Amino acid sequence: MMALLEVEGLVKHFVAERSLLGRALAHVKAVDGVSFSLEAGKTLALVGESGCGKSTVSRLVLRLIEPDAGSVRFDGRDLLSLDAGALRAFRREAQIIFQDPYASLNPRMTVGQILTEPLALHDLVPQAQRRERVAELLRLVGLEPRLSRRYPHEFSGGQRQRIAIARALAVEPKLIVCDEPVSALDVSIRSQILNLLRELQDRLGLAYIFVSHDLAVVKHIADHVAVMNLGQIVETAQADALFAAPRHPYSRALLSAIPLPQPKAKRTTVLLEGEIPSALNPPAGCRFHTRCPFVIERCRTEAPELVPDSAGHAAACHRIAELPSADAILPAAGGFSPELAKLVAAFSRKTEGAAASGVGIQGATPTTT
Amino acid sequence: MLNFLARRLAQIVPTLFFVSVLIFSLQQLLPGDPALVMAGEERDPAVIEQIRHQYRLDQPVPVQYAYWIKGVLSGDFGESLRNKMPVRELIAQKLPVTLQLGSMAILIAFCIGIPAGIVAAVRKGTAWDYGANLFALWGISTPNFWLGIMLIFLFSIELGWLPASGYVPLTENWRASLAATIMPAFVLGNAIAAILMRHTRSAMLQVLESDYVRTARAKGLTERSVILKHAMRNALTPVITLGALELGTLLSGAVLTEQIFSIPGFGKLIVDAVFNRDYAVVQGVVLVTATVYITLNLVADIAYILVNPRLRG
Amino acid sequence: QTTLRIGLAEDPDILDPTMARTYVGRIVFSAFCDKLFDIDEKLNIVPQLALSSETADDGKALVIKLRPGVKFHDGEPFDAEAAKFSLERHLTFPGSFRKPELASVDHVEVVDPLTIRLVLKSPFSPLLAQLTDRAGMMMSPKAAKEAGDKFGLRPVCAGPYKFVERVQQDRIVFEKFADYWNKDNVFIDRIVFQPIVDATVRLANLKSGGLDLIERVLATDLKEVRADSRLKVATAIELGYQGVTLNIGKDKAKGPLSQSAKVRQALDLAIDREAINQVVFNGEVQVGNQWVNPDHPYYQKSLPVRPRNVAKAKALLKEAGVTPPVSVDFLVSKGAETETPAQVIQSMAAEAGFDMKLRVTEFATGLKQAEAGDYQAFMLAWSGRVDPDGNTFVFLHSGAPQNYGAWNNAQADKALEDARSVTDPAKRKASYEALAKLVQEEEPLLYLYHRRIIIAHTTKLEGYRQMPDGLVRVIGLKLK
Amino acid sequence: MTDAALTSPVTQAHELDSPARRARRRLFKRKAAVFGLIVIIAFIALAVLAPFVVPYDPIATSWSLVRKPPTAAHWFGTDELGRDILSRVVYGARASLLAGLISVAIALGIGVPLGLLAGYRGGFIDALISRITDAMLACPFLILAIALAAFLGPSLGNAMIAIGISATPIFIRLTRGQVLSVKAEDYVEAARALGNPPWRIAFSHILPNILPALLVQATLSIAAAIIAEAALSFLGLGQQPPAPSWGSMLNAAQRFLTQAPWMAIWPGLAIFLVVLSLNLLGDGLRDALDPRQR
Amino acid sequence: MNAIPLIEIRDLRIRFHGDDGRVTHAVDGVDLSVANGATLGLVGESGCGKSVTSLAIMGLLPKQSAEISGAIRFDGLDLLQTPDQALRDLRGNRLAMIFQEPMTSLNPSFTIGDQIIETILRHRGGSRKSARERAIELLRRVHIPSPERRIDEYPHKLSGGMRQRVMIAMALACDPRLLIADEPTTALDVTLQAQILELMRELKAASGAAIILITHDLGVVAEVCDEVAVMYAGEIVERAPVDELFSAPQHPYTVGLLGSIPRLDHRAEQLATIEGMVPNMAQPPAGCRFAARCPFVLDACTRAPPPLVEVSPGHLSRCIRAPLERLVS
Ligand SMILES: Nc1ncnc2c1ncn2[C@@H]1O[C@H](COP(=O)(O)OP(=O)(O)OP(=O)(O)O)[C@@H](O)[C@H]1O
Ligand SMILES: Nc1ncnc2c1ncn2[C@@H]1O[C@H](COP(=O)(O)OP(=O)(O)OP(=O)(O)O)[C@@H](O)[C@H]1O
Ligand SMILES: [Mg+2]
Ligand SMILES: [Mg+2]
Repeated sequence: MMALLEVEGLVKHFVAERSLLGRALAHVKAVDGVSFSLEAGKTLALVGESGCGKSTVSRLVLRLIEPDAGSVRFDGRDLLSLDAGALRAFRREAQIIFQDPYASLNPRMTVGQILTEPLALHDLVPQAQRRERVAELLRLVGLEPRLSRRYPHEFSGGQRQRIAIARALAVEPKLIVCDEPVSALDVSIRSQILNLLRELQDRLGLAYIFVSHDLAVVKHIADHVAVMNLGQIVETAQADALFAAPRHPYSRALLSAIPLPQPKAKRTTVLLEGEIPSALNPPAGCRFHTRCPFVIERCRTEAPELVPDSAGHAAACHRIAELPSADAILPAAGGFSPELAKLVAAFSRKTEGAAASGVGIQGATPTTT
Repeated sequence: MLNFLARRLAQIVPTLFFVSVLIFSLQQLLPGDPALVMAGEERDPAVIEQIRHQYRLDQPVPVQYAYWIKGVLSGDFGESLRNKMPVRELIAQKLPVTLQLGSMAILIAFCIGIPAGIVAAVRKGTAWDYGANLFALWGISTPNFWLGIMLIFLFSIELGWLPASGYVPLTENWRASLAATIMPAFVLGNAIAAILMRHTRSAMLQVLESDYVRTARAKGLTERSVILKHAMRNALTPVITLGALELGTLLSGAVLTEQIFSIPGFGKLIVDAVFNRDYAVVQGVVLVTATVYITLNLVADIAYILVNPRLRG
Repeated sequence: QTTLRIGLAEDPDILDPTMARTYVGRIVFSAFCDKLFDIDEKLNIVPQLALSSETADDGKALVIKLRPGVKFHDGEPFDAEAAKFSLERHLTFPGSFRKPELASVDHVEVVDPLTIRLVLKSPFSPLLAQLTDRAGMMMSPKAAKEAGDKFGLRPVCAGPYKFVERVQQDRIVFEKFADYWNKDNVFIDRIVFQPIVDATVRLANLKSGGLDLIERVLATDLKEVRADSRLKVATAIELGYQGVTLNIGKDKAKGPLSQSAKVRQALDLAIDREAINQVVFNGEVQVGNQWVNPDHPYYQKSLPVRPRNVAKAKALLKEAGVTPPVSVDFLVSKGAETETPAQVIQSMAAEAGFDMKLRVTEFATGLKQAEAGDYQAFMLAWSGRVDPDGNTFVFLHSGAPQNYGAWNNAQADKALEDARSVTDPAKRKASYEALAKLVQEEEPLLYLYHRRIIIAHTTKLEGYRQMPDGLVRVIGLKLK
Repeated sequence: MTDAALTSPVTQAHELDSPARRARRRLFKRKAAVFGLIVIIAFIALAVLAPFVVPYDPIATSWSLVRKPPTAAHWFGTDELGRDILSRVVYGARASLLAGLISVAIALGIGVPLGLLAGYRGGFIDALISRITDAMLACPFLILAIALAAFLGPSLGNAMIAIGISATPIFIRLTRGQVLSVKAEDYVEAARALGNPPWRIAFSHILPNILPALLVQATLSIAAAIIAEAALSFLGLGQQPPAPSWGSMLNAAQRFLTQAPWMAIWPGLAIFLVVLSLNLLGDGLRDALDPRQR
Repeated sequence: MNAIPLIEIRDLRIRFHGDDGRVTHAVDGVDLSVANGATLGLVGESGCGKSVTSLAIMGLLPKQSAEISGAIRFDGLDLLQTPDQALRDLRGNRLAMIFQEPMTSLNPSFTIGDQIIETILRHRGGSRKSARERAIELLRRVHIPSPERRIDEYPHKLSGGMRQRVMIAMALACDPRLLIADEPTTALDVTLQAQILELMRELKAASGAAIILITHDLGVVAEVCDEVAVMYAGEIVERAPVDELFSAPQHPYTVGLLGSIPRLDHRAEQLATIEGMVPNMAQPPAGCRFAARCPFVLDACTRAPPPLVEVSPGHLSRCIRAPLERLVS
């Protein structure tokens, strides 16, 4: 099966300082040789710390900013060769949802206006039926159509994120890039959005690039994971494989640092020491070496390659073979006590049953072709 | 930082070029004939023709511009049509006056505007706030000439405290000099004070909401040091750069104010020159004013960077 | 040390007698630059640096005897050579504004060290009067040669005070000249001239003691000044006039005003000069209908001011065959002194059927438009000259530089020329009478009134007398 | 940022009104703004209905009534030509309000698009516009206005154009600065991702969000423009006599400040009231146009 | 617990009066207590009143708009009755607070040294030099590398994690008895969060101060707290020792919260969701505030506000259906 999206050797260096005559003096190497591919209907998660270049990759994939090198192929077309008109047409096929639901909706447009805009721009729906389509979109994301006259600030964070999703869905895209769509949301709302995203994927066959720094969320939603550090992918694998046995020391540190909602869980937390290097001056060799507990001399000079094994699990580390096993990082078993599991199940069942208040997605017909 | 400075300095050149072109073309558009104006009551055609020729007024505009810019580049701003003074000397005579008046006006503006703005912000929604706002709007809506004459009536004629007009150089007698310039400086500063007050108020309101002010309170600092140290430092830096932008207003205001108070500064010089079509003077003065204005804005930007550790790099 | 501080209404232009153009400059000159002749209160020409003068019988030469023992401020002696130099400089210096005034002079001869002879191209009776003004000012040849066209920056003359410094638009400072020929009558050590444009502020300065004397007090302030016991007022009626030039020859639109003298007469009759005087000037100006004021020796008493007569004005309009309202483009230079009377005229003329559309322009623009003939009526003020020729020739002679209305009348031209060529006052007066009649019929220029020169000074200043030319003479002044 | 919506009553019927009606309601909730609005409307009404409300012809002179203090017949007194000051203040509102509003409209009309262009496009165009703006800002406002007004010829209309053009660079600069900060917002990027062409982003996504800052500057500029008209007519470049403007009335009054102070008081008061009201209204509008306010 | 509480909050009620005359009941009858050396976790949805409660303890709520009633007893002193001056002496001294936003909570115009020294000088006096030494010592304690050098740096030069450590150092400057940490790690990456949490554990062990840790991350609570209070819409809905809360929650809201967190240790197909919205705090509902979103709701729930009852020793719940195990067995 051909991949929907193929990204090859993407590079983006932002100019951090310019000389008098406009010549660049220093660059932020925000993205430095990133490659991955994504099949239709699947989810690829990009994880990593703040500033490692996740958002930049997201924008590059949609060509919201121009890459310095590399290629992006979408559905077999080379995105970078599209002219302005074709690019605008491409915007029908791929969309983006941002982290901050407060900032990503124009505060001076009503929800109705926000949702009508893509319909009008691409002339997707005749004028007369746009209202109906807006109502349909709102129902699709679990909001009541009568709310279309409201302004974004009159909604809760979760509802706003739903509006953003509805806006993305309005053009009936094949791919949605979700740039930390739930990081700003409360726990209880976060699960609504995650469930919604999954349901939409099942129904509409969407592919997601899901950016997050929360590995628990990633584990819940992703088919495939790529761990980024300082503009590069250091490990990529099937989600299950990665969580079962993270290979790269950085991935291990990330996984081990997630606080578990389980008092007195037994595990080893890898505390990273050392300075976090800046993307302005990434260190030579392996970019993680300043903080790596397993650093050896070679790491300081030679950059490791991202080598996949037969299962497609790839990690860029010189010492993979020598590292201790990753078993203690995640507690072996755990989860809810049986009573609690039942309670939670009851809670979920009941709320779904009670969802007739317009929050579910029943009644919405899939419109994606 | 250095780089920023260099870039800003490099921008000055094209800006000044545009200034010179702008002012040159504007005055070419002006109706009226400099030679005719210069003649005053004595309008003999032959003499007027002779003057035209002498000052190259009979040449095409680009040629005139070329001559002028050539002179400027070699430090020669030409001479006044009206009284044959070299423009450079005229400027040298008036610049200190305007600078003195201007700095006093700014000082007054800051002394009134900033405390008023701070009080209005700290006491938001109280009578203090309304009072400060009313004062600001009054300052903006009062024409300079009107306020000036009122002051003269009050302080010179009724009370006899201050001279009604005229100027004494600082170097001659600083007391007399201050006495002579305090009223015009107040008139000029008043309007700017109003604008500064509004800027200060909104900057201060914003800063008072900020997390670090909350932190300062959480440390148990007194309200006084929270406001005067933690909040003010951050609120005032943008106000300073905004204040520098208002310097343009200052010169516009100076035009009429200097007239009222007979202060021999740039404002009076330039208006008279415009009305007398004394081209060389207009060009020279505007160019110098523009340079001063741009430099002061640059200084304000640098100051902003200096007091702003984030930008200091 | 005593200092006399004088408030001027404008900043003077260049202080070079050859190049100076402004009225206000003449006030300053009178403090430091003596002339060959001067005038007295009755407008008689009296010698100053000259001792006497004699016109040749054919009127083509003027011999002037010079005062002995006079020194310039730089110590150079004033003699026939210096006088010749000064006159020639006026005549030939590039950009000289005196050239037209001395146009009749062919050349100057030195007769002896204290006598010069001006040889004329043709007889020119106003010449002596010209020499009472800037054309008669004497400059130190040494200083003038050295300074060239920058002489005005540090003028060196032979007046009672000598130049110390000038700060443009701020002050001009003079100090007593120790070797002045008439030094016994000079009592004040220094004089400072300060331009203060705003009349209200000028007066305020006088009241607050910042100035000792101010010129051009507003007529409307006069009551207040008179009421102030610390102030004194000196007034005179000016030599000049305020009038409205009507565009006859250059009216591009060819309105009724330019086509028919009857319409112009109607406009004249519509104006109540006395009302303007009362409303705008508190009754302080003198209404008039000629280029000199009614008290002037050359005023034609046979042609008095006609009273307002709206009915007749309307009838004249009807006769002229125009249907009211007659629209008139009325060009007025900026300034309360012109704008307010213009509005009054507008309002009066409306009653007779004129629709005067005011167009107030700043000075330079107005000047240009007046010159180009881009108006139908033009409010004009003339500061006046000692000889009536200076108030008439350039305005009324066809083709003269300031004949903005392009009035072209052969009889008038002749009258003007005649008045120039004879010296006998009676004959001249007759020529001017002919001219005045023509002007009253044709109305190229409506003479309205003669402003009052109002000088106010503190009571500390003694011995001030006002001459009709409006200048401030400093000889004999004392400060208590 | 806490979610305001969580505490806002979402079910109240009136919140589902049209945006314009809600903005109006927000405006009317603010007493100061309502005061400003009433005063402005009153002045505009006076200006429009001037011929029907004034007791006298504003240019009718009366030689017997020169500079008379306020009386029952002439509430505001008379001026130096015996004209009724009340009538002139009312008619003067026409000139002064027009001078303020039209010149600022001109400045906005030119400045905002140029600022949007400079801020949104960046690059050479930005540099060019910015340098020219700097150059204009560096020339004193009044000098520019004087030169332009003198060039165009003295009339109220030309004075408005001159003031408007001279006030333009401030709006270019302000707009540009605001655009630069709004441009980085997520919702602008989202609009781009949706396939909006640049001009649409500039006008329908960025412009509405920078409106508040422009509004505040505009109200201040109207004040400045009314004063500038006064200054221009002081110099003979504004309203032509005998038609009144508040500025020219103040100028005429200047010579009679001691003898006839009422000549200055009324036009001065009118300017102050209008400027005050405009600013109050501007502040109110800024809030009312912001849907986030309640 | 049996020890005398260091701080005890009784029936705290806080209302905000808006400009438009609206009244928001941000906190409605909160009772809390923390003993010396204990860590209390305060969790709940955004806007439920966690921060307002802590600001009330610090006396930092805006005087014009906030109306406070109830009692906050700290070391025998009722903070709500304490005059401003005395309260200022307590703040930063025996009462300290760390805020959520490390990026904006430090004044950008002063060096971090200045800001710490200022606190020391304010409460401890002494010479600037000794204060500086103490500041360096504090920075070292929070594991800032080469504190002698860092002390003269401006906040913008430091990373988020470092700034948060500076905030902690500042809070510890005068050895507070009570430390309130309002979401100290929310803005940080997981690896940094792990470092800060480790630091807090260390400090608690070293100084014995009481800590109130505000968060909405149950994982954080599980890692560092002894006792947990769950807030919902201005009320405490459940209070329990940490183990009990995670193993046997007694309020449906807590159940929902636990069920809605994606977990690393097992993968659920569907996460639990809590549908609906937080009630409008300007008009709080008459009965249980969670009733509208509760799957176990009964008619009785909407009639009267349920009391906070002790379900098992030390475990309180504001649910009339507690113990909840009954519902599923
Ligand atoms: N427009 C830009 N100009 C200059 N530098 C940029 C720009 N955008 C991003 N960067 C830099 O590029 C790097 C990567 O940024 P990016 O936003 O992609 O990170 P991220 O992984 O999304 O981080 P976060 O988790 O904080 O969102 C950072 O160092 C950032 O400062
Ligand atoms: N100064 C204030 N004026 C008016 N209302 C306020 C004020 N501060 C807080 N509130 C309101 O009080 C309620 C509780 O806010 P609080 O900040 O305590 O929430 P929180 O639980 O800390 O939420 P978060 O997790 O988002 O920080 C909110 O509804 C908020 O809108
Ligand atoms: Mg990002
Ligand atoms: Mg909070």
